[in-house]
Amino acid sequence: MIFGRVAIEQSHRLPTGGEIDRLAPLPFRFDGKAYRGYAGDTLASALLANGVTVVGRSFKYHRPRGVLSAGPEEPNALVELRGGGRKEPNSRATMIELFAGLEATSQHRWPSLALDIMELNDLASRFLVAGFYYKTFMGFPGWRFYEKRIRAAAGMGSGTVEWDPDRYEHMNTHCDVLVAGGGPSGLAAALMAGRAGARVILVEETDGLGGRLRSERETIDDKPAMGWVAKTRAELADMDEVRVLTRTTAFGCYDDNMVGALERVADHLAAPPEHMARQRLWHIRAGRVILATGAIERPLVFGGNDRPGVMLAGAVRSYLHRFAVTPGKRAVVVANNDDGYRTALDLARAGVEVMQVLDTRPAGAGAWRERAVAAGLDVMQRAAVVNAYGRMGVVGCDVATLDGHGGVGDTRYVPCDLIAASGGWSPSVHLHSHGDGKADWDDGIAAFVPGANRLGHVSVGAARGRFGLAEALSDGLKAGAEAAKACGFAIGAHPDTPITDEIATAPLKAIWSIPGPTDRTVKRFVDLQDDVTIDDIALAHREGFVSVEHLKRYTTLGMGTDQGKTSNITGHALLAEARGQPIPTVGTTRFRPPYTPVAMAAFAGAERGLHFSPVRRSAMHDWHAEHGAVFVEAGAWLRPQYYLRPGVTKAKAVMDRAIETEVRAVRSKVGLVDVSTLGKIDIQGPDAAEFLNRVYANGFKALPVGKARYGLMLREDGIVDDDGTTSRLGDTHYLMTTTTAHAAKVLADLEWYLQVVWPDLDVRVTSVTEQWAAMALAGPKAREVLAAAADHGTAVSNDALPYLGVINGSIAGVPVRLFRISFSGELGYEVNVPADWGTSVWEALIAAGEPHGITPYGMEAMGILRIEKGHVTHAELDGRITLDDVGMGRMASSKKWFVGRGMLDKPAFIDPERPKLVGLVPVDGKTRIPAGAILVADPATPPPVPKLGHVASSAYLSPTVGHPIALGFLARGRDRLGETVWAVFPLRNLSVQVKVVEPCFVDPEGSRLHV
Amino acid sequence: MAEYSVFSLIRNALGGHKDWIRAWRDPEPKKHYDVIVIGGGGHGLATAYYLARNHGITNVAVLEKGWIGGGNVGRNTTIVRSNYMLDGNAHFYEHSLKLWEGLSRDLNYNVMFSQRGVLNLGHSDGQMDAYARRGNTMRLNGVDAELLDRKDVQRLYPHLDFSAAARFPIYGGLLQARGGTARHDAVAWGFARGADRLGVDIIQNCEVTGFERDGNRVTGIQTTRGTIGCGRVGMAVAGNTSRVAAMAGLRLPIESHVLQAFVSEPLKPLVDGVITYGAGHFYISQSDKGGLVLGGDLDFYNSYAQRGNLPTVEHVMACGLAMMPYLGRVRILRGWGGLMDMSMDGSPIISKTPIDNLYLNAGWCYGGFKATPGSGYVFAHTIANDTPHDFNKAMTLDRFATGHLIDEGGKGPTPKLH
Amino acid sequence: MIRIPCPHCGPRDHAEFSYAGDATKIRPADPDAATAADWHDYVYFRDNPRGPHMEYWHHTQGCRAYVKVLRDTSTHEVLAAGMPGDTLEAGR
Amino acid sequence: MSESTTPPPRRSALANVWHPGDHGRIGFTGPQVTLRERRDITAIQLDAQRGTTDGVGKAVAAAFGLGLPGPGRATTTGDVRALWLGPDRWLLQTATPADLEPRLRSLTEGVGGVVVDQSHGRTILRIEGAKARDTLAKSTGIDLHPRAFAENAVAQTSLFQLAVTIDRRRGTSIFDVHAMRGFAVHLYEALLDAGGEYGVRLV
Repeated sequence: MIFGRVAIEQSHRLPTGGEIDRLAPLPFRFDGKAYRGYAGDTLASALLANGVTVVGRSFKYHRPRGVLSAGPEEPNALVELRGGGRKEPNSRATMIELFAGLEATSQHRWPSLALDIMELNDLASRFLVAGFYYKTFMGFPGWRFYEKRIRAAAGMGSGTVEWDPDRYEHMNTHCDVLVAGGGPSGLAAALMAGRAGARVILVEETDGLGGRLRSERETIDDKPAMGWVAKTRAELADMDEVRVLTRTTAFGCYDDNMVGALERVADHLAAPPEHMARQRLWHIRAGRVILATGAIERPLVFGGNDRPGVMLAGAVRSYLHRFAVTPGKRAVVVANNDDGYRTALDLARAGVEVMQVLDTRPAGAGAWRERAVAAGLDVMQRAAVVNAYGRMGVVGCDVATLDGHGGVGDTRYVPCDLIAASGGWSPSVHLHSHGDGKADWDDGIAAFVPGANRLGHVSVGAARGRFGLAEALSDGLKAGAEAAKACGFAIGAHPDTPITDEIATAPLKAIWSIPGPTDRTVKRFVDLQDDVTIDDIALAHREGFVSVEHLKRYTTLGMGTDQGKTSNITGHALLAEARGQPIPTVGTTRFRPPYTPVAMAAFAGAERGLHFSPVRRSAMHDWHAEHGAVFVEAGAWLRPQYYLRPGVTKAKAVMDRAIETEVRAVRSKVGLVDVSTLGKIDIQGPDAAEFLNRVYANGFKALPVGKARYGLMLREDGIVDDDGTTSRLGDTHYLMTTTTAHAAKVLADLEWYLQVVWPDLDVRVTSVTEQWAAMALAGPKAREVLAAAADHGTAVSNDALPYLGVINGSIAGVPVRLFRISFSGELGYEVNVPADWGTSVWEALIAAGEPHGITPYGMEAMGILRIEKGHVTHAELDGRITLDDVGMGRMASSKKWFVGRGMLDKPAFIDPERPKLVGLVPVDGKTRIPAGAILVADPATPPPVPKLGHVASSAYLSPTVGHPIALGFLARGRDRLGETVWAVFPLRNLSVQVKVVEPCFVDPEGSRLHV
Repeated sequence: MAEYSVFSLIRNALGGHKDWIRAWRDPEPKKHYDVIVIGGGGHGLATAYYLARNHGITNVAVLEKGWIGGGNVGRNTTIVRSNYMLDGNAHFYEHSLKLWEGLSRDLNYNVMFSQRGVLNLGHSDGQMDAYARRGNTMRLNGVDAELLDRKDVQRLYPHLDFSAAARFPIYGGLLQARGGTARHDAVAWGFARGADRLGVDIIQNCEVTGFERDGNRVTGIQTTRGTIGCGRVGMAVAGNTSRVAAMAGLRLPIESHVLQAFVSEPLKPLVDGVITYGAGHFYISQSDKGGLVLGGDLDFYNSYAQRGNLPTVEHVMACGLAMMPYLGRVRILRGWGGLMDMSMDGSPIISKTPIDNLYLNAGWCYGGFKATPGSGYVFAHTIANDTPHDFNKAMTLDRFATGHLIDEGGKGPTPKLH
Repeated sequence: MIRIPCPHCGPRDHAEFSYAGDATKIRPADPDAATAADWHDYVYFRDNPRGPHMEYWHHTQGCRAYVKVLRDTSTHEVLAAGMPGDTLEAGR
Repeated sequence: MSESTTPPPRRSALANVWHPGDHGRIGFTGPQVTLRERRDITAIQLDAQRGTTDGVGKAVAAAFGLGLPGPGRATTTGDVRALWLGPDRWLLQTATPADLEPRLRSLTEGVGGVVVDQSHGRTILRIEGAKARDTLAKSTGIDLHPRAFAENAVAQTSLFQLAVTIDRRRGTSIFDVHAMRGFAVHLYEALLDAGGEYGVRLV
């Protein structure tokens, strides 16, 4: 990339001053054109330094727009920053720190910023008033036709479909005192709390401390105020328990003083260094919160107040002092408060020609006015700009006196290329509001100030409408001390408030819109980004949208990327005027986080890609991987789905063959499957038997030591919840197993019953799922394999370990638990092994099984084996199924109370029409019965078709019976054995005639289990 | 009735828009109404509209404690669909969808109903089987549905995460092409305007404070603007149902939970339809203004605060990026919390109550917005005829006693899980 | 983040807990005496107040205790916390 | 019938992924986080049945000279460390392969103790170094500041979406993190990622 070969001269840069580093020139490009700025610039200041006036286009009318502000409130100067996967649309030029090689492009225009076809909207603007789309586009050819065009024209910047290469993370911290804002009041607060020894965090949105002091020319103790800032910063840096985070925005206050803050770790660099996060989202849990968030200046509403070159007066001072940039050569200043004089004086001092200073207030004395007059500035009182001219930049404006009744006197044209305007300042009450804080109207500053709040947040300085420097400092010192004290820290001597050189200010006089020409082509904007004019607000009022919520939604006031930071109060005040009511009666909208927009990836943090959700691996995972397992995720666990031989690819046919092989091996020889994922819960205590008897629907009291039993649990509403086997290991010691999916829920439920419902039962429950690796050995040769693998002294004969027996044993020197239980329907054993030895025992079983053709099998084969046996899983137990539905109604004990019993005789549960579990086979003996098919009487019935049930699980082929089989639920299914119905799958235009059979296809007598 | 049309818009534009009249009047409450609908949200306004339009009952008041449309109809993710499986729900939601299809013209108000398609992604064989069952049921009910495999999804949305780094790979999805989105505020305003034009009084800033009873009948509604007599009363105050019902002495199978939703900065078109992530609760679409509108799961505790918490925000965004990794740098502009009437089986209650002339419309969980026209339609029918419509006959209050639950998710009586 | 004062572990983020619902619901103690209506009420009905709400939270990622919490549902403010058997009053 | 009598070596859940060496961004001071797996630990969970807390505590004290710690604390005597896990629940750890489980069983079962072997169920990673605390703070919400989480403090909490035990050992910045064995690889990867900017030495 070649930069700056013909870099444009910085035509608007002052020769001296500012916080910029003139020894570090930085090349950058805007819309492909090369420029140069300095370290310390923002993109906005660098563009202004180069005389660039038009930076963006407005949302609706596509009007050319320049830079309005110097902060996060910027509604106009939005650009697309960077490119590729790092492209960021809608980036505020005022908040982008310049770096070498920065590339930005203008957005929301075609074909170029200077010539935008959509600017035609501006000409049609009289039709495109607030809410016009609700009134039209209803007829031919339909909304979708128009919508397509509207969508293309809407939006602002373009996103990207490339993946963001950067990493993001979260950081948690706790502190006694959190100070949001690094201006004078925030620094003073942090200083006092820090000196007391409190753990303090100070977050500051920009790259440096000082806040407004960076943009003004004030003194503290007769020295430049920034010297005090530097001294304070140094003192804070020396405190071990104080942390200052710059480039960090506190974006939200949440419950219990948890503050979310976004640290832009590397946004001021071209790319983050390796292993560093681009952004870090802080969770700050604070004892006390001090809000030193400052205030935001309001624009004035006058004709053409959106022209490039119309800027906030405070922003003009920021550009002069912080960036050494003159945003214009000839300025008009207009204000309803003393900031106009302050700005005009600073402009004149910087060599800008001040054409006119306009004060909208009635004539009156004031120290600032006197200074301006003394400096030779042309001051007009009770006067304002009424219309600004210049499409791509202000060229001049009409100024006029105001009669105070909505009329203007003679207008006079004044040439200028900069209009600095101030409508007063609104305290940033956003964070205060997040925590349900109330906002009170303060007539003195014509703005909302923080009122009562539940969370005990304290606002200081400009954030509570105290705009003077001395006030801000004393406010901060006091709040810092009080916060530390509230956290239990002793406070030393309270230092004197530093002395400032402030000039007394005269009160502001609100003026919400400046009357102007009646020419309807002159627009007076309230919300600059979304092009909401005072006419839109009047229209909304006329049509009855008279609450602030309706106004906002109808006109889109405050709905832009700036969330109305510069427009909300003015808009609400204009509505209040229209309603003839005071502003606080009309109300304000409540602020919600985030204060400024936050990237989705920052919220997500490190939970991306495979770390979106943790995966769980069994003790034998590596063995499976080495032996060709294809894994599938089940309840966070990675489980072998089936095994491939080396060198075979993952094609469907191969998968089918692998699964068939595995099923056949279990039925004819022997197989081994990893069942570590089943939940295992150790249950001990004198009341363990009684407890199990209450939580299981079937009886458990009579279970002898050394025996296992299948059990079913219900929910309190009588629906089947979970199943598994529970074994009695000792007199008062049981081991429960649960399904993989419900393991955590069952444990929490057991704890619930023990701690809350039956605290009289003395039972301790603990998850031992991870302690024990588990594997199931199944097949006619299972006993021979187990006997061969077992160590001396471990007897596994049918006598020593009968069906449902449980013993301790040893394999490969490892102490194991052996359970004679089976999910496959074959002679089977489940072996539980302390997990670190899981692989050793697995390998020992494989080795012992080799002579018998042992085959490891995965979930697919297990699924077919269990369907062949009619064993239900969560495919059947879908949360709507009763015991009767799955043919287990008889298992429920009638001799005892158990969880869910009180609900069992509800009319719907005993309705004979309820679908019941059945087996299904294709009448043609070969067509697959897909899961998810619906059972109907006649596939030719037109909708709506009466539904008889559905197919829950399907084996595309049962290798054992030689054809497809399925399990399903069918209305009165138990009475329909032998009948045929249709399984229809209209999504794929399939229908299969199926015969209803018993839901057990292999060894219904269970003889194989008992051999 | 002032017709909205492109011609009236042009005529008014030439006149400086001075002649538009209020979208709905601001009347003083009368002493007595034949029907009082409590709740000026989407459902309440739709109920009033259909009472007047379908049943000729025009002496109707809608009482709203704040400003109409300020509750869930203005605080949702605007998704409209009818992909329901259980008979108790399916026909109702399909009827509602059909009403959506003609709603703008019916109301003479453009609610911007846009059938962009609703796609639910599936991430396991089990989930795809469940989608197949749902989709097949829909088709048998005469509702459109398409089952997509992985390749189909990739054709439709090539930029979702189809990589090996996807924690939950995409197996396929269930698409309802007739589903989509609508402009939520316009729905409230359109019904309000429509009802108003038919004579309904919409009374804002009128909070209900109690019920006057005569035996088992409600005779009047006490409000902050005085007592108003009534023939029948319909309650449609989702989010606050338990509180208002308690004033009438009713306890309900409902909890209020907060559900957060979010909108991003406006972007040029990036996401065409509505997509939901199947391995976590997440749904996204893009508004006509360009903002991505997204939502996720509840905050999981009872709340009336309309204010959510950070862990849920973070999880929702993580879900979004798991599905669409390219949204990483998209910035979230605004979030809000809505109060969900979480019922015990996840389905609504549109029902008579133990009180003779009090009717209940509640328990919408996440899904109330899409039901707005259908809900108003059948609730109006239920109130007008003192008997439910065929479409809501299963949505009774006594189903919890009889066991005829409508539990689409199979989650049981744990409202936060629905 | 709501900070829940676990009586065992001290104040912790609510994200460590699972919400376990209304703590005023008392499961029928004597199942033989309980009517269908009693079960129906226990399983399905909730007062669902706006304001102080007695509820259970399970310290799932902590000490695994069920904690009884009195919390204001309109502000999320925790007014008191204790063990399941405790009687709680606002102000701890 | 096999003749084995002694068990084989225990296999770590991280056996396949642990690559000793330096990872991440290594500054001139070297890695600021060190990770090692504490292997072959015997870890026995001991519960007290209702009303037996004192009796169980006394039995343990008599046998090991170890007081069972109160909430959020750990105690150590000799090579046995006891961690509080929850109400009436502790974890007794030792690095010396020994007969801790049968000893505890015989000592406490008579007085109401409930013993559950968890030696294989947890992976324990020791994380130490100047940035150990910051690395953990990227995910856990508990306050790890020495004022709040001093030596021998123990917390059950959440870390990288996992339920973990964090045990603050001696010194200023040594922590043991216990997580469920099945999630060991996730924990390991997450710690490497979080500590990447500080440099991580795997021992």
